[in-house]
Amino acid sequence: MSAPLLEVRKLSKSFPGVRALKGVSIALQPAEVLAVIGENGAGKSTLMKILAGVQRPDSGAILMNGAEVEIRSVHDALARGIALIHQELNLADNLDVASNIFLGREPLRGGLVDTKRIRREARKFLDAVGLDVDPATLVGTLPIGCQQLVEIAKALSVNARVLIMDEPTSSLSAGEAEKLFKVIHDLRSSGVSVIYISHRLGEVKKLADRVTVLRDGENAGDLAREEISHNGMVKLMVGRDISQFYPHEPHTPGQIVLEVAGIRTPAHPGHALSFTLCAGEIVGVAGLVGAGRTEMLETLFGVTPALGGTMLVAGKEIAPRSPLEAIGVGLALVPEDRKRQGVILEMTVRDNVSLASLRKDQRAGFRNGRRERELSAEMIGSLRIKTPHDRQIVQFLSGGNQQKVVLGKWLALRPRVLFLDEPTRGIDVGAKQEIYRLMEELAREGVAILFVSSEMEEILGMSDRALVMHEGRITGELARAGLSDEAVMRLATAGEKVAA
Amino acid sequence: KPSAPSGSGSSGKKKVAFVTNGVASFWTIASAGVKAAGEKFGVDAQTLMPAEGIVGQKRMIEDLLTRGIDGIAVSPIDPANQTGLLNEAAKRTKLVTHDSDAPDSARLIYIGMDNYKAGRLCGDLVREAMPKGGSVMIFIGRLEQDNAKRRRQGTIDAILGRPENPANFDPPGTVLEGNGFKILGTLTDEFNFAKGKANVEDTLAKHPDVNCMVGLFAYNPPLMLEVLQQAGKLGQVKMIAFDEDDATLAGIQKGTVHGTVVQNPYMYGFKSVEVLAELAKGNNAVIPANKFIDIPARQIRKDNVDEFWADLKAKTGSGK
Amino acid sequence: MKKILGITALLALVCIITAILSEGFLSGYNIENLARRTALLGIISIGVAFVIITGGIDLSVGSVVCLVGCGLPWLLTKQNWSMPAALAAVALVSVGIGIFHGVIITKLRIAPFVVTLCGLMMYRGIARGFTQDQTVGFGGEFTGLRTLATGQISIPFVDGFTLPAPCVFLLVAALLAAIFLNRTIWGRYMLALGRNEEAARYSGINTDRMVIVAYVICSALSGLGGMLYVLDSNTAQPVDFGNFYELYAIAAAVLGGCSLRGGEGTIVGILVGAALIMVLRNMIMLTTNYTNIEFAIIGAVLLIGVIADELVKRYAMRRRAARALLAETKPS
Amino acid sequence: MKKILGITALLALVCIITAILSEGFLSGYNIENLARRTALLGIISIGVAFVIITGGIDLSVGSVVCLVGCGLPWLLTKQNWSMPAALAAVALVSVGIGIFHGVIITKLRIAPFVVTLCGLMMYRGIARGFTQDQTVGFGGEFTGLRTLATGQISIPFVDGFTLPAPCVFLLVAALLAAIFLNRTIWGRYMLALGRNEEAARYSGINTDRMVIVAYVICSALSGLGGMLYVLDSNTAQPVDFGNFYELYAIAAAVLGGCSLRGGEGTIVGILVGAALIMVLRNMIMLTTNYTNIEFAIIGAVLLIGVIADELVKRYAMRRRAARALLAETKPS
Ligand SMILES: Nc1ncnc2c1ncn2[C@@H]1O[C@H](COP(=O)(O)OP(=O)(O)OP(=O)(O)O)[C@@H](O)[C@H]1O
Ligand SMILES: Nc1ncnc2c1ncn2[C@@H]1O[C@H](COP(=O)(O)OP(=O)(O)OP(=O)(O)O)[C@@H](O)[C@H]1O
Ligand SMILES: [Mg+2]
Ligand SMILES: [Mg+2]
Repeated sequence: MSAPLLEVRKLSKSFPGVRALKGVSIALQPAEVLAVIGENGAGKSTLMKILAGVQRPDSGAILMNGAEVEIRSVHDALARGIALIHQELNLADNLDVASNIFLGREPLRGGLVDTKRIRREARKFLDAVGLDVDPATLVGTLPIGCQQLVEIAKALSVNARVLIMDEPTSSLSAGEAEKLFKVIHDLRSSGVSVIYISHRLGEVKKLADRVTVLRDGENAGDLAREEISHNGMVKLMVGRDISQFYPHEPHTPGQIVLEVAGIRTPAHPGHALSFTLCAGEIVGVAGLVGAGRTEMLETLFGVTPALGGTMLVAGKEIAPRSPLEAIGVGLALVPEDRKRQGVILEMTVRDNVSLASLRKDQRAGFRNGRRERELSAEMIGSLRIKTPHDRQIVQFLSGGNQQKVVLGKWLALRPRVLFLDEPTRGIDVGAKQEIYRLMEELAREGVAILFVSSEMEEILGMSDRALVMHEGRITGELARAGLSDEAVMRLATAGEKVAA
Repeated sequence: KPSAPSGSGSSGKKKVAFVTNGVASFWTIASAGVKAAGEKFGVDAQTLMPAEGIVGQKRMIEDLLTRGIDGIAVSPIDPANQTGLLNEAAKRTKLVTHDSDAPDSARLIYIGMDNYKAGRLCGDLVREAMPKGGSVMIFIGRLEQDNAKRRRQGTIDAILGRPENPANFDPPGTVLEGNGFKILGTLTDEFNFAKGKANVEDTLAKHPDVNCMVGLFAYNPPLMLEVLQQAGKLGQVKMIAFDEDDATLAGIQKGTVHGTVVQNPYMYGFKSVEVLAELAKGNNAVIPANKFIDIPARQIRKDNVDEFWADLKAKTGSGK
Repeated sequence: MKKILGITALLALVCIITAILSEGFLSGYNIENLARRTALLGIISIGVAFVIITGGIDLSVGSVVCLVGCGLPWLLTKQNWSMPAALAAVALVSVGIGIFHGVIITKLRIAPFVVTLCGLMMYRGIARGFTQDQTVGFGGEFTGLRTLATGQISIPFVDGFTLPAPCVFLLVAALLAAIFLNRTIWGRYMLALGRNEEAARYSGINTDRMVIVAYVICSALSGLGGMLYVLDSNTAQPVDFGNFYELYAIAAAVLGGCSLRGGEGTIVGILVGAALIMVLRNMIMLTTNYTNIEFAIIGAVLLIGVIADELVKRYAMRRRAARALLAETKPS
Repeated sequence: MKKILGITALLALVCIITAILSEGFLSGYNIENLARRTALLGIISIGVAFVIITGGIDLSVGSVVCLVGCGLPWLLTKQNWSMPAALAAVALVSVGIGIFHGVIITKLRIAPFVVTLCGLMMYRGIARGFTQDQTVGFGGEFTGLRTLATGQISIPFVDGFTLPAPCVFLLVAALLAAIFLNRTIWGRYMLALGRNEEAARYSGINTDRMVIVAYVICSALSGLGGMLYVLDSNTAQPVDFGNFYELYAIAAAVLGGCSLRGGEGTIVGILVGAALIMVLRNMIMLTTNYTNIEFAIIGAVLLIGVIADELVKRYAMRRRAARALLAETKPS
């Protein structure tokens, strides 16, 4: 066998206090889709950033076609044909789509940027990812899902030999994801190698020619195409079997605790939203990206007040105009964007967990320090948050544990209704399962749970009932018995043909 | 009240302006003279105080020319270097200087006094207060403007018993000795009162045995009195002042200030407007051959302070 | 309090050097002066620190000092208002300015820099307007009121040094500020929203109200500072009273460990920062004859201070990382 | 250019009102003065705009103006340097300051506000130091050099108005700046990194270098401005030459549509902003006797301007939403 296209040997990288990579090796063959998987904090993104020239390794070697190379900067990496789609969106939203696609690689004409050519060429790449927007549109005006596609188009425009995708589908739903899979297939056929990172094991199974598993910054094992199976991957990732992935048991719904009638959100004022939610019930909300699910939760939670309609919580009418008011009647929201809206990264676990309860536990405006300590100890225990102590800065926790901190913050208030927006986004299988287990426990205790998810399996696995949204409308409601892949997709696209 | 003059002639009255070199209480007295003369000679007279130094003064003069002014009296901040601006103004209107002269420019006349001479008067007061000599610290707002420089130099030269030499300049950081006196230095505060006060305090800390303090800008003596009082050294440290702040005059009455040298800002304003009014009427006879109207400085001591203060109050109408 | 160790060491160093170079430095008289100046700067610095902690900035401090500093004597001596009325008026104006800033910043979402820059221009302009650019002062009157700034409180068993009255204000303000920031829920809210306003809002914090409160504290303390400054100097000139004080105050806060990114700051640090600035100026006055380069020196010390702080932090982090690595590789 | 429509309308309004109230306003002499003042402010505003566009701030502009404004005549008249040597020296110093700021900000990651605040103190302090606080000027000499600021260029077919020389500098600077910002890759990079530095870095852009370039442009234009200011006034006082110019420059940039959040700004807008400030001051001088409230008025206009801009934006957004609602509810 000839030398691999790209090879990493014994790569190590430390950050202050963390050894992210401890001698990791991978090899990538030409025209291959290699999936790299692992728990949160396993070092996947760090490894990819090193390959893309964003970070420098402490030790180890990188070889291309058998020859050792040094990748000093992003520029270097691009010159060698390595492009990376980052885990988080990285676009300048004050520039247009075309400018973003060619940012850093603008074609010149007479020393000046050739805008016409940029726009013309951008069209090609937008078509390839199936995004039908004018290349002159400002990126800031596009919804997140479209921005993710712009990001992919940008990576394609590099004409890379190695294309790395770090969780490209975390904010995409089935339709867009399918398009992406097709792009990946085409790339492979044309000889491009792809490194694909995802926590959605279903995708991995579908796409990958080979799987490399990382655990705690080390190689945990490889799986060849024919060895790839859900359980096999999970076992390598977490070092044990996780049987019965979705711990769901049907609940008998109690009394109605939330009744929404004709609520209109500012993003989609044209559609009135109505549904009910009962105590002890888990209701999933499915839909494509941009279907307006986040908007709905934010409106119910008072972040973007409703433009009309009524909302009853335990029979009492309320119209929350701020999260503060929503919290007052027993609502809680675990938001979609953990880092921006969920935790305060620079503060400690204890301070984050107690943040929402300060008001309740105050003594004449003063904080109750003892109560804060009790609370954080309780949450760390009951949610099994992995942290050395409750004074740890949240930034240094893994994504899953950060998510648990957010959950802890809300559980401390003992909410009646818990809204979860993409609760497992970017979270590894182990943590996912713990969150599912928690949802189950809470439902059993009588909390009403409404959770938004773009992962079909999760919707199917966890809901007692599911609402499906499309372009700001609730297009249907499916009881557990009627829940199926096809039924959800049909409602999510409102009868439009699913792109596949 | 003249609210929106738009060029000369709309109200029939001639318009003249009195431009100062900065914003200070000293100029408030001058503006009383400006007003009085404006009424007496039937002209629209306005006082303008630039808050932004040379660039601001230039802008003000240019805009006055745009307004179509019949005469400008100005106290140039840096006469040697503002000749161009002054000549430009002299081309477009009647221009006189006050307080600080620009002899090389095309100004028609200078109204004021010689700051160097006034400084010497101040120095004489120091020698009078301390016949046996001693250590002296000088406080001043800034040293950059011409009149301040000359005033300080006159004071120093008189204390040290040097012959008259207005062109001389001793750097502010050097200690000067002679004639039984030791001049410890000159401290500036850039019109920052808190700093002006701190300067006096720090002087007491650094030189606990300082014998005499001289405040050369109108607001310096009051700040010095403030500090000396708080330190319990009123009367112990001799104080010589410049200008006629109320606190200064009260200090002279009480004997805590030995004396002050007063210019006559009221007359600067009054005379300037008078001359400009006459010039505007076409009467060029107001300009003497030497192109100088002297408004001499005076020394005020305990013996003549009451009379001076009463007169001042009457002129500025601040007696109430 | 590791964050303020460096700056405290620097303060100590400057003090020691000055004490060696100048006998007068340690005299009771000089220390009283320093204490009073530090108190005045400290009061406005604490105010500005609250705004900085919430992630904002207030450039109008100096102009509020000017407005109150000129307004109080103007009301008392020119308008003949009674003392309680005049004090109430300046207090109301100060608080009103804070509310004004806070509301525009939170409700209209205009950058604090821009809003308070406009304030910087407006309040001084207003003060110059109503005083007609004339110096205002108390003359020989209002000596009782002036004791608030000029009074000296003798301390039992200590000779040769009496505590200047503004220090009492500073100590009370600092104590209240420290308790507020560290022990009350509002203080915690401010720290939280300074780090991440969105997350704070999602956690049920009325972030707008907290921001407004921070600007009110800042303006109120600026007003208090302006009052004390004018009571101390006895006279104020609207054109330049308080000029650039916002920059000193911000410098003191930054020296004292406040980060302009928000969410960080200790009250003690701010006091140390204010003291450092004042001692530096004092040092230059007492030991040299060149006071005109004072600013150059303060600027340079401030810059060297923050650079050293940054480098020390990096070094410490690298050391910690190395130690952690060592611990990990060693067989346990 | 919808963003600068409001401010341009405001400028037109102020011009019309002033023209009605004062005959002199439209005279060639006044327009020349206005053009020259706008040019001087415009030059430093363009510089500061580059820094603002990259998401930074430069508070040292006024002090650089002072340093160069005092340094040039000092070198020429006190140190008797040759003209090329003196010009090269001030140019080098200006550029050097920009590099200094940029390097500290990017490599040591210290907030631009802090770094340039220190610069504000230091450069003025240095100027005061070497001039010994003395006014410096050209006397009657260097008339050739002074033509750069005082020269008048007659325009064919236009009588009664000649173009002040600084306007040529401004036009050249504005043209180059506009091309640089909108048509070159570096300009692109600055816009991109101003909004999202990480995105720019991940796209292979050397963001540190771009930031340094922005600070160099700013300091260089400040130095050019300082030179023209002193050539125009013929004399400079180190204590207050250029005081607060950074605030005017930032105000002009903000009025002209630069957002302090970075990534936004048009060169034309900045010129309009600078002109507005200068016309406002001119208006107050020409039509009233109350020049001391000038600042209050500028501050108020600036604030009203940004508030109006914000409200108009919101209104437009709400209208768009309403239209969308209509379209959505209408059966298709
Ligand atoms: N810039 C950084 N500074 C400090 N620590 C870092 C930094 N980047 C990553 N880390 C740490 O390095 C470890 C590996 O992080 P990395 O982002 O590579 O994980 P990952 O496998 O991509 O996880 P996820 O699935 O959550 O994306 C984690 O412990 C993380 O906290
Ligand atoms: N800041 C915004 N400004 C304008 N429109 C927005 C904004 N955010 C979202 N939208 C629009 O609102 C719609 C709903 O977006 P939202 O993020 O709520 O969708 P979602 O169903 O939650 O999708 P996701 O799966 O990404 O969470 C989208 O069509 C989007 O275009
Ligand atoms: Mg990752
Ligand atoms: Mg969403």
